[in-house]
Amino acid sequence: MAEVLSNVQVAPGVFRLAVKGHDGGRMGQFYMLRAWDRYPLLSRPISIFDISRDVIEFLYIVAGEGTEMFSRLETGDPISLEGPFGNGFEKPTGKTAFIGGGIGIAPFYYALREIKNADVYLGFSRDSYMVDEFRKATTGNVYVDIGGIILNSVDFNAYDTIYTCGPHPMLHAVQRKQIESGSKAKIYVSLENRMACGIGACLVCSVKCKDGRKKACADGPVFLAEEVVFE
Amino acid sequence: MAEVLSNVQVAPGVFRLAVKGHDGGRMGQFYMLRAWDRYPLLSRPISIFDISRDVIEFLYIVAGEGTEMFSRLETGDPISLEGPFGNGFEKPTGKTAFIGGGIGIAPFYYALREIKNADVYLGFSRDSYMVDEFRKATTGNVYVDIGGIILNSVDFNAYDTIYTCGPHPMLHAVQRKQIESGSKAKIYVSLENRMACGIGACLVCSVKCKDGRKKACADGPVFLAEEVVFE
Amino acid sequence: MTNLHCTIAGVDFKNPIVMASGTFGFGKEYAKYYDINRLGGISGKGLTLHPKEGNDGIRVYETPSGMLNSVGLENPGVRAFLQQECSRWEKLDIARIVNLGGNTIEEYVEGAALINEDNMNREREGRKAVDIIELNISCPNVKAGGMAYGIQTVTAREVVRQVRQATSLPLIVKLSPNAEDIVGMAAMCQEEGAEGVSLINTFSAMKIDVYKRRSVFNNLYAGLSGPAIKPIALRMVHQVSKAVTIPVIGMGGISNATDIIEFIMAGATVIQVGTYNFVNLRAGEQLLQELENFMLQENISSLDEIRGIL
Amino acid sequence: MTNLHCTIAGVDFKNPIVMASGTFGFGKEYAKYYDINRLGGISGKGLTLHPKEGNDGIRVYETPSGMLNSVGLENPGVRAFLQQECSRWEKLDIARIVNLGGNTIEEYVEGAALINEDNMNREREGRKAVDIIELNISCPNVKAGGMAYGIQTVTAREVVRQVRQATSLPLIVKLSPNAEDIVGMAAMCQEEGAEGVSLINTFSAMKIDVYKRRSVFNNLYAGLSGPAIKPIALRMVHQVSKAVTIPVIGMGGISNATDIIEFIMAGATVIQVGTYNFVNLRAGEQLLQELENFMLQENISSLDEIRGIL
Ligand SMILES: Cc1cc2nc3c(=O)[nH]c(=O)nc-3n(C[C@H](O)[C@H](O)[C@H](O)COP(=O)(O)OP(=O)(O)OC[C@H]3O[C@@H](n4cnc5c(N)ncnc54)[C@H](O)[C@@H]3O)c2cc1C
Ligand SMILES: Cc1cc2nc3c(=O)[nH]c(=O)nc-3n(C[C@H](O)[C@H](O)[C@H](O)COP(=O)(O)OP(=O)(O)OC[C@H]3O[C@@H](n4cnc5c(N)ncnc54)[C@H](O)[C@@H]3O)c2cc1C
Ligand SMILES: Cc1cc2nc3c(=O)[nH]c(=O)nc-3n(C[C@H](O)[C@H](O)[C@H](O)COP(=O)(O)O)c2cc1C
Ligand SMILES: Cc1cc2nc3c(=O)[nH]c(=O)nc-3n(C[C@H](O)[C@H](O)[C@H](O)COP(=O)(O)O)c2cc1C
Ligand code: FES
Ligand code: FES
Repeated sequence: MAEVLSNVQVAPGVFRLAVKGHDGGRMGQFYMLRAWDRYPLLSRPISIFDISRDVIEFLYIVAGEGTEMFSRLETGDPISLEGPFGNGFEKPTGKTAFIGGGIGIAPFYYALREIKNADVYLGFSRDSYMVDEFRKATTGNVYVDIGGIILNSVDFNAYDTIYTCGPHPMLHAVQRKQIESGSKAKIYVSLENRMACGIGACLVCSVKCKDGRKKACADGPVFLAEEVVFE
Repeated sequence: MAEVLSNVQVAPGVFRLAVKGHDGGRMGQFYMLRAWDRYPLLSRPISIFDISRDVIEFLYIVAGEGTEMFSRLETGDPISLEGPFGNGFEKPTGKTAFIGGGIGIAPFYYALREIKNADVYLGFSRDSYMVDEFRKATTGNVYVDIGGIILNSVDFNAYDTIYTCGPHPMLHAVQRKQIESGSKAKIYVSLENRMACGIGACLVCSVKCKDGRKKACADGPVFLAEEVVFE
Repeated sequence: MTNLHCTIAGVDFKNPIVMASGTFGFGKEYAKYYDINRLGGISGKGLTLHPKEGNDGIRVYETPSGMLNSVGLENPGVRAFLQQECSRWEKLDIARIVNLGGNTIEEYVEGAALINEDNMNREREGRKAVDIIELNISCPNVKAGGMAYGIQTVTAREVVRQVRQATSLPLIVKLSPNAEDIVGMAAMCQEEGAEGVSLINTFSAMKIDVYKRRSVFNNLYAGLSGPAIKPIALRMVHQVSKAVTIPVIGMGGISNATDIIEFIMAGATVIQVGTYNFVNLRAGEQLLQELENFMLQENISSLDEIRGIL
Repeated sequence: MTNLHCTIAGVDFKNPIVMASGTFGFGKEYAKYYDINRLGGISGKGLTLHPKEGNDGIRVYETPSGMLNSVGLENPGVRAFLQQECSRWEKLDIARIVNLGGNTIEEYVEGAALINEDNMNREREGRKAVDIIELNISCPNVKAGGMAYGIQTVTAREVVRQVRQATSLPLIVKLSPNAEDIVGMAAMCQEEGAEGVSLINTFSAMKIDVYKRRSVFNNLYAGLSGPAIKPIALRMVHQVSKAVTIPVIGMGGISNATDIIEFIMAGATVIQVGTYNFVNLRAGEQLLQELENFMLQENISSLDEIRGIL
């Protein structure tokens, strides 16, 4: 059991949760979180937002029952954390961009600790959040779009490595744009499939890839955009 | 939705909960409490411990999942209250005794506001609680027993009316003692059957009585000891 | 305006929200908390020809997102119902369903005949109190009869056939999820002239007290209801709706408007709400409001647009 | 000392805690989190003769105290299992159960024969990797075969009979709660020479996306598991245990020691834990500890004292 240090609302329905006690993790990895005993049944996968010594942070949006329960956590409350899980981001080469749609921005903050000069594209549908933090975290540029399509702001040919994370339609669009732009960049998508075990044992998080089935939790959540078969 | 004013531990596992907002109630009645949305499924029946203007109080012991969730309530938390339900205590005649076993003492505190001179018998298995409060609340005597059998301290022939509340075996013993003692008192038991609807519609709280089935929630929870068929 | 109106066998339902048998008494208790005339209908506590005491011992036990009950059809008997409750029912402006159980075929038939006769007399006087008979061949909580009739289609056929002949009231048959073949059972009901089927009753289930080393229930097994069973109930309603042309009344764990819409999309004409009444005393009011909101928001003007869409 | 030892068809189980098929992979993943050699046994992911891709689309959906899955028997095929996993399995000091599915009787038989042959070769070399075959005629998530065989006893009999002849390994048959008559099904398995039955697999169930107006799952229905179904599973295990003399492996929603004890009291020889592995990564360790505590506290020295006590 870990302990909640703070749980602050940073925008309507968006919270930054700091927890004391963790087992580390690389950029792009996630934890399975649980702030209840028996109900709801499954734990919730949440990306690492930041890590420092014995504190781990998460950035989450209230999307349903589980995250709603997270939102009611207070300092000192117990929370169960299992992880880190997933492959995480590979070390990039050359000029790098992070493109986050909505809460999909979460994993890039921690990634900037390693890739300090990446350009960051943040797309929000209504309220923006964490923009200042991102500006401080990178020596590259930060582009923000509210209510539009963040992908339109990105020149796929201007980068050697592009990481993307966001809703499913956005990631599908990333794949299409990669083809249309003829970009030679290595382009990654971080998927948010529904999960149960989180460690590769149950096969419910399956991702259809060009070379067969992969597991979002263990082989992913980060995949090359070109290998995923979007439905 | 009512609001928690305070929720204080008065003995190991025993809490006194004050809630703002209620619909009144007579002595011996109960409310159905719910401090969660969907899980656990059913609300929990809890007796009125005290009422003053817009504040209602409950005294409960942590017995399982639901009461455990009550125990984590903090000032300002919302809680749903439906009630008051049940018949409550009839106005007694003559010399009156209240006999409570364990958390069964709860309904008598509020009853003392009306029957100010009753003798009170409080039986606890290990830790005692609320004894001082009871002493202040009555002009009669307060007898306390810890670890023994509280019924042994009571002379059933010394009273005109006796109210009892406590675990099932104790109430069964009340019935036997009534017969053995030949007491002419009106002797009541307050039953704690499992409930679902709380208002007399579902028949799951059925009490076998000498003249047929009755409902603990609507016809009770208070019955004449002699009319109940204990199993 | 959203139109929530539904019809089964010529009987009007203002909306698809019907309160399920055994969870709503005969409506009296809940009527203290909201206007039950706003409901689509109510199915009264299960009746048998003769009064029944019901089961001894513990009758309810909570399970994860569900509950077990072992009421055992405690009820005052058909005659007492007709004498004591019908004067209230005749004033209700909603679909009134009598839920009828029995221990033997003869009991079922006699019960149905009594209700039928009473109804004809009342109708003559313009004070009808019952619109539909819901034949309960699916109660898992009684030793004789009850569910025994609801397991095998051949056994059930005889009950349905005879009750069908004993009444001119619209007849719907309440099916058990414990049936060997619930789809075949529903098809049989249609063949035998039932005007509809309702499903599901509770699942036969068990809880053991590991300290006392015995079943929590005197009757060994009990009936499981509530949100826990909803996914199975929905599948069964979908299967049955595909297989019959008579109206299907869907139920099992319904607790919000989304649940209702799911059952309608699966093919149900109206739905019933049971256990959720215990969660929210004003379940009927709340669900109706939620349902209207959903339809406005999703731009659905009538349930016919989405019924059986899957 | 408490004795948790159990036996099925001569195969030893250190304790009654077996991990259920499809929820524990082939053991590799969970082995990173605790010593799986402390378990009673494991049942591997369901295999079919040929590799299977499994289902497209959403494969999991949470329900109140349960979950729906639609994995669709994704697996590498029997041969790949024998080549890739068995070298690890031969080192496991627990009961190793192969869960075998199929689309046709021929596939079942060929799969069983392959496992049998491989096992005989290994046994000769003293490096056995499989102790029991668990015949899965109950998967609700595949179109052809799978559960189709598990609904009617007559259909299932043929599969069981032929697989029985194709292997000399102990055979247990995994039953579906969707079976028309689960007790008759179990009795049939006993007649056909199965050494045991395991139950229950998941319930066929449904979830509709009311906004998209379609099933959440491409395969329409999915399988319900978890605490929600435990009361029904327990009843079925009790019924089946009363009806057969071969060992019964009980499962369905087990999440704590009390649940385990209930299934044992209902007659199960050992139990399986499925969905709870997702709730607690170290479910095996936790349950074993809880079970030992319970037995000490209740002064039970062997599970034989309480097995089938109801
Ligand atoms: C690898 C990974 C990393 C993620 N990182 C973050 C993050 O950093 N911040 C954040 O806000 N969200 C993140 N998500 C999404 C987050 O897991 C879901 O929003 C959350 O599980 C919703 O739970 P709920 O109980 O609030 O919603 P409900 O709809 O009540 O959940 C019901 C079930 O569906 C699952 N589910 C629902 N929506 C999603 C979804 N979008 N993705 C996966 N499962 C879902 C839930 O886990 C649960 O099992 C991540 C998802 C994955 C797979
Ligand atoms: C009329 C009435 C008045 C009561 N007044 C009080 C009171 O003032 N203070 C107090 O501490 N307790 C009181 N109780 C008992 C209290 O309702 C139970 O202790 C409580 O419901 C246990 O819930 P749980 O979730 O903690 O336990 P769990 O065992 O997890 O509950 C599971 C289910 O069983 C029911 N249940 C379990 N134990 C009891 C019980 N003893 N009586 C009734 N239902 C039970 C629960 O309501 C729930 O539905 C009263 C009961 C009744 C019927
Ligand atoms: C306490 C209780 C009593 C019930 N009594 C009856 C009954 O008398 N007749 C009947 O047909 N169904 C009876 N049922 C079954 C319900 O009508 C309904 O079919 C079942 O509970 C599933 O719906 P739910 O999950 O919404 O409760 C009863 C259910 C409960 C919980
Ligand atoms: C994700 C998942 C995959 C499953 N795959 C299989 C399988 O391949 N073969 C099988 O016999 N049962 C399979 N099952 C069923 C389980 O083994 C078990 O019978 C069922 O889940 C009930 O137990 P539980 O409630 O403890 O999970 C699967 C269950 C789940 C949840
Ligand atoms: S969540 Fe179980 S394999 Fe990915
Ligand atoms: S709890 Fe429903 S009748 Fe008493």
